[in-house]
Amino acid sequence: MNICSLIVHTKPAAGTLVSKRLQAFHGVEVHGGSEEDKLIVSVEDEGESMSPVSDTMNALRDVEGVVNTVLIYHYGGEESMEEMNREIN
Amino acid sequence: MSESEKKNELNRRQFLGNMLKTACGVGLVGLGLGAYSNRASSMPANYVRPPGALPEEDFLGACIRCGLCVRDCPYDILFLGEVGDEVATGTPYFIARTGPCEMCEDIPCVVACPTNALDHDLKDIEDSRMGLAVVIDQESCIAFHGLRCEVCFNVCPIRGRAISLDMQHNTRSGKHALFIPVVHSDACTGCGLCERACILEEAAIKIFPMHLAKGELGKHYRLGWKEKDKAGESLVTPDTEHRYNLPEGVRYDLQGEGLIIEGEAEETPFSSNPLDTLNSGFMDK
Amino acid sequence: MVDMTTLGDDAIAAKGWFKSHKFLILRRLSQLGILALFLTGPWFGLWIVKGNLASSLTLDFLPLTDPYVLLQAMLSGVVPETAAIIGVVIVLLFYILVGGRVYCSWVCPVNMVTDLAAWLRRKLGIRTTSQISRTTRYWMLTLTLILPLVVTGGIVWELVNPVSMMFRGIVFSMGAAWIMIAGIFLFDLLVAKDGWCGHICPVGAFYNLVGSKSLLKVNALQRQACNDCMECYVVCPEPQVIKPALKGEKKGLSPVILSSDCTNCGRCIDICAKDVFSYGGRHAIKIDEYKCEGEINRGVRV
Amino acid sequence: MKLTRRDFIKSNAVAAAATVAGVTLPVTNAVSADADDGIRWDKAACRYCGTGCSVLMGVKDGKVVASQGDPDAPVNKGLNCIKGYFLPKILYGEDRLTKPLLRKTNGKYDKNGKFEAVSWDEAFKTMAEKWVAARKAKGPKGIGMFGSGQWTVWEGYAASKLLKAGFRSNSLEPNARHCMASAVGAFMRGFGIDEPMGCYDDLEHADVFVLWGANMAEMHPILWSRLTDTRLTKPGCEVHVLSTYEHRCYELADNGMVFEPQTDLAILNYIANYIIQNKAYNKDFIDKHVNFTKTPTDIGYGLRASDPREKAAKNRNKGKLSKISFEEYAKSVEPYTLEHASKLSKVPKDKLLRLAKAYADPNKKVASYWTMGFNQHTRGVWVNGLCYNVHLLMGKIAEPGNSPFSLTGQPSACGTAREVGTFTHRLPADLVTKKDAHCKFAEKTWKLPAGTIPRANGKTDKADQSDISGKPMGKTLIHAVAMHRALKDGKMNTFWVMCNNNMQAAANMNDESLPGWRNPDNFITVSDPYPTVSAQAADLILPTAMWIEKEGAYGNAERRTQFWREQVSAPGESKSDVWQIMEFAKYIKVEDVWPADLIAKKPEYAGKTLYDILYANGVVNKFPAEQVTDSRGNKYNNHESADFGFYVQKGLFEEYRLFNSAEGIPKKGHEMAEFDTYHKVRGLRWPVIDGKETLWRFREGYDPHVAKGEGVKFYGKPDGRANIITAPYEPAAEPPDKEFDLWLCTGRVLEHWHSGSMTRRVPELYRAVPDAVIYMNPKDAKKRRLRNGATAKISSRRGEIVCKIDTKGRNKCPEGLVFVPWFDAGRLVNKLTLDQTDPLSKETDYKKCAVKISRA
Repeated sequence: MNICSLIVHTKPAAGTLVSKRLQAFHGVEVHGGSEEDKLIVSVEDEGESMSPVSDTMNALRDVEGVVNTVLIYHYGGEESMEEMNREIN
Repeated sequence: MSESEKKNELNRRQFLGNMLKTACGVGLVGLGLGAYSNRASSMPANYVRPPGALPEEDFLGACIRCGLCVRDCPYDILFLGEVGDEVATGTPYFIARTGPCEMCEDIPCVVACPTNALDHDLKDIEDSRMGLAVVIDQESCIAFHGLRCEVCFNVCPIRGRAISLDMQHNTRSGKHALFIPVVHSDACTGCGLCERACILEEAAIKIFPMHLAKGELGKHYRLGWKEKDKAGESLVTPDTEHRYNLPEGVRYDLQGEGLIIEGEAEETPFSSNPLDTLNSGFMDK
Repeated sequence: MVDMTTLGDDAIAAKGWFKSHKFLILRRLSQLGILALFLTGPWFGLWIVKGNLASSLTLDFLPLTDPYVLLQAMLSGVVPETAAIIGVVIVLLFYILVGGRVYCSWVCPVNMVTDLAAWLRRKLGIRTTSQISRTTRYWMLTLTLILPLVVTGGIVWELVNPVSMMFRGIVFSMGAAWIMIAGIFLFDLLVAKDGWCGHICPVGAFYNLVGSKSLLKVNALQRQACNDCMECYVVCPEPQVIKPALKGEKKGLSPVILSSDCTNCGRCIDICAKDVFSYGGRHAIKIDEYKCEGEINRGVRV
Repeated sequence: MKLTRRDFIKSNAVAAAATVAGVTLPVTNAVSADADDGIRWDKAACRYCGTGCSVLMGVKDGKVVASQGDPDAPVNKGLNCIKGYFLPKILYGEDRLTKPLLRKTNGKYDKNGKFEAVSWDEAFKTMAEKWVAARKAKGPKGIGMFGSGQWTVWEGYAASKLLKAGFRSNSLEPNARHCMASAVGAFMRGFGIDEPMGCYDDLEHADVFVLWGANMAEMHPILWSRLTDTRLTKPGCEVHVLSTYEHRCYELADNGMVFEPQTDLAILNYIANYIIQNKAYNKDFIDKHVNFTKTPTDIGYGLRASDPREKAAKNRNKGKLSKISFEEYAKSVEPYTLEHASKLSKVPKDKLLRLAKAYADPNKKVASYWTMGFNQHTRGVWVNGLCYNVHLLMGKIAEPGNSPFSLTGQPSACGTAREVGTFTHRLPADLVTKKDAHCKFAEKTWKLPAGTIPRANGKTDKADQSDISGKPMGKTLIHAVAMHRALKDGKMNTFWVMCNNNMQAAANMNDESLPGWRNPDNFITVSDPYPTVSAQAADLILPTAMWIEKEGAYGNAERRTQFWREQVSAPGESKSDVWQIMEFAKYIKVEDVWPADLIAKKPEYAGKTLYDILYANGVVNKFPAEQVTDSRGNKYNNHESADFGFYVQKGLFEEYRLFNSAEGIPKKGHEMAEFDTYHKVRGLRWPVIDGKETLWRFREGYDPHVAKGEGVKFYGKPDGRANIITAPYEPAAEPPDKEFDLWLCTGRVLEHWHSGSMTRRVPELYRAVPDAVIYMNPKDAKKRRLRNGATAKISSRRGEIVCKIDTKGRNKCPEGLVFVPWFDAGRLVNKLTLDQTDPLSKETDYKKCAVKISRA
């Protein structure tokens, strides 16, 4: 179980467009920032290894309109999916 | 040394020892008290002193905790600090959200104070400065979203002066106005009527002690236009007349509108309404 | 040793129950009555006295102000209002006349608590007591008067003063003040006999000084009748004051209890089956007929 | 709130990235996103004023848990006023009534008994017995129903049928009589058709706004924010405000004027005079589109006939217009010079001149707005008309920005009271009981025997209408204030008050309302969700499903009809007003209220109940009950359909449309779209023809009723011309004198609506404005040794109340006048007011009576 957040810098005024392209990836969500051309993106996988997330992140860099991606936060836990989806409040 | 001398010596020692013990004990109590007093004199931000209260340090010295102000408040809004409260034990305060100062014209709480902890020089309640209202949360305040609330403005006893409404264009709806409440520290007494009246779950306008509520401009800096107003003229020699290279029909107003292309706004010196001309009353002049 | 189980029986036998509790009852009536005067307002809307012992206004006319609190305030730099000054003068005159520690036994609500503790001590036979000097209170008094001068935050003592706290607690709201009161009770019960009022309380110490030349005094004019039952020593909160008057005849000491530690509580009068004690003027017997032992009894230890 | 560990980590991750990037996120975190899970949103028209804001109500588990302004609504664009902000809370006051309550002693009805819970069956049986008896004994005016501009459209329609067709009584009035009757009167006299020609878009198009006795800042908060925005953003825009005291609108006013009560008549005549003197009037427009008329003067004050002021009136209650020439009109306004108007009104000359110039400037578009200052006026019809005069003289009417606009105070004063016609003299869609032909049309539409509906004069085809009482029908009209007088006099014995709080609202409570209601001969029913002052004074209380607890429709001040679905169920046994009306009809046998000769004309009605005749008539019950579903598939209850077995609201509305939208109707111009359409839109402004709304009426291009080439046509009048009606200044009924030395004006505040029965149950609103106060000039207060916050006794010739003085508050009164709001059930200001009315519109004047104030 990995959850990462990234800042994706896009070409000027391409925020909205890129944001649409990113959403197409499995496990990727865009949370805002398209006006500033700095997208706040979360990437998550459901596997135990790191590779799918890092694969996704690499793939994001190649998306048209993306200038750069910066990893801000990474959470990698051993929990099972049930554990992760249990309500905590 | 004789037996009795020995005994006396022992007694003296015992006496001195005891005295030292007592002095140390009392000293410790003193230190504890001092420390406690420091903590106890830092009031929570939402506790407000009654009108005319001296600056907090002086107030704590002057207030003898008699509660006469509490008794003479006709609206029963004042409380005395209790042990364990974060306000000095026995000193009066009110909480604006639940019971604000109703601003009695005769200020009975001040009159009741036997020690001037509530300053008897306060004669006009509008001169009191219990704290300062602050529109603390512009994200929650519904007026900032264009809803017609203005309850704080409506209940403010220093009508129009302590809280005014700044009317602005609502760019989102495009055709409504925003009525933004603005607090003016030169008039706000900090009575807290606005905080009580605020209709939000948690008030967006709150009374804070002055030192928390106010910013302070750098001591060196003056606002130029205010200084000019004060002086009634420019602080340095006014400019000599400016002249410009301009095409026909174009003027330049240095202090005002800048470039003026004549004939754009007014084509004739006459009002569009002939009545204005007819009724201009030239005969009176 | 006095038998605690029969304490006071002789007096009751000799004078009847009521007479042997007369001043105790009167004191309770006084303490509760003063509270009642303050409480008719908040409870029934009948405003007789407003405020509390620190400062009050009776019938919207008579101001009374506690000199000790006001002194602390003044030391922190306050110039009081006229009403407060008038109030202090009245209060000071009163206590100078009747004895400063009359405040402790007839007015102060804490007295009821410490009396209860003392009574329980006797009933339960608790004898342990720690050695605290009776002078501690003067140290405390000095401390409380220095603190406003040196500490920011003014009348520091009033943050914790259990005396004002208890009265204010009853008249306004108690809050956590009961913990302080309970603390005093347990202190008096388990740690030191008459620990608070007789040893530590700076309020008492202050009034002690105020009333050092007071006119109203208890005397042992009938000291010849004393049968050495010792019960007066047991019930007296400041027993060191009795001995010079009661047993000082041989030394030529006055039968008047001259020590200002005496609270004029009258328990000795009540408990004495032989009517040795009575209230009287300071000059009931010409003092100069006797050798004074020293009026404030400084340094006298039990 | 549901939050999984995964959501939590993710929202942390996102927040971290956003912080680093310096980006503000929309509400993205998992916590807030999840909180709104499972909420069903649906639209409704706001419950309060006539602005007609649209709101979205969020329902979860059968309860309204969330609300928002409707961002797609053209009126309010997602905004609300503070009352709208708290809309959900009005449904959930702790003291909702849930059972019918009847005054009883020892198990039997007793006028002086205590309220006890009864079944609906017992309630209606008791009521039916009283109603039938009163109808038989006292004739058509022996019973009365007092409805509301807060009724939904079909509730008003069902009530109109029950009273006019069922009980054969014109004793039906809405509380709009206290509110809009003067406006209606002026529309009918001036234009022959009710309701404003403009719409709210005038707020963006006008250059000059003039407020006549309207405190829009507080009473129409969202419209005021539109007006303010135009003032802020449009160069040259100016705002003129006139009132008898300074209120919140003066904060924006470029030209604020405080005038002596009643002198608005003189000011308007001065403006007309100024326009004529300066020849600024639009001659072309006048020639083509205007007739000049005059109205009888010295018409009294609508008091009881025994009052000396009525005896002194030369032309009591008269209003018949007679034609005059332009010159005669000009002469009639000639005395109203600037000096005269200024002297009467106490408004400085320069201010009046500035106002007159604004109207007279042909290049400035002027919108005039008014509400109760004009309508609650003993010369209300006149003063409404005088304002139209000014607009008509200039031709500044019926086009964007040029708009005389009468605002309404209730959510459906237009939609229900006026359009459906729940007044004593009216039938649906502007038809009137005065006209035999109109009644005959209604009878045909309702499948009734000819002569069923009581005519105003009791005659059909010039013959007396027969009546169940055995006597001829006689005159049948009775207006709201007269109803209370009739109750007091014992002439009316049963009275049903629905959806309003008339005991608190009606003037002169001590002398008229309360003695009338508590008259031992009378049986008073009050339908209300809450124990109001009216409920306390009633004999039978019926618990009511309110607002979105039923499917409903309101019509706002700009002719916009808005629908909503039943979104939550009413508590306990509460039932909607329409259910109560139709269910009660089941308890009335036609033989009990119709004479035999009438039944003989329709023998198939013999033995039937009024319910069978009025609602199970093949038209109203035409649409079978269906599952109400929105476009997203959400399902809604409809308790009325479930109980009656057909789609009640649709049936009633479609039958109502036979009056305003069918072929061959007597009065065109009120066309509405089909029932189902309204559930799909945020309201439509009528006339709706071919699915198209009408923004400005009477103007070619905007109004489909105006043919090409006609330009402007006031088609409500047979000749297509509007009336300019001259009327002079006449003094008020009860000006201050030596003893009662102050004018009393009553009204509202922003935070509370009307009698406060809803808003005072919202803790936050109650906290904001707990009690009514006396707004007073500080000098007046000082004279009486009173100061701000002091408690004072305010008394009139009729009663007294005790209030606190406010000399610093939002309303700044001139010396000699005080203002007291009427929302406070604890301080009933209508104990003081005089039951004076406009003799023409019969609308009460709550704005002017004499009081005195002393220390309490």
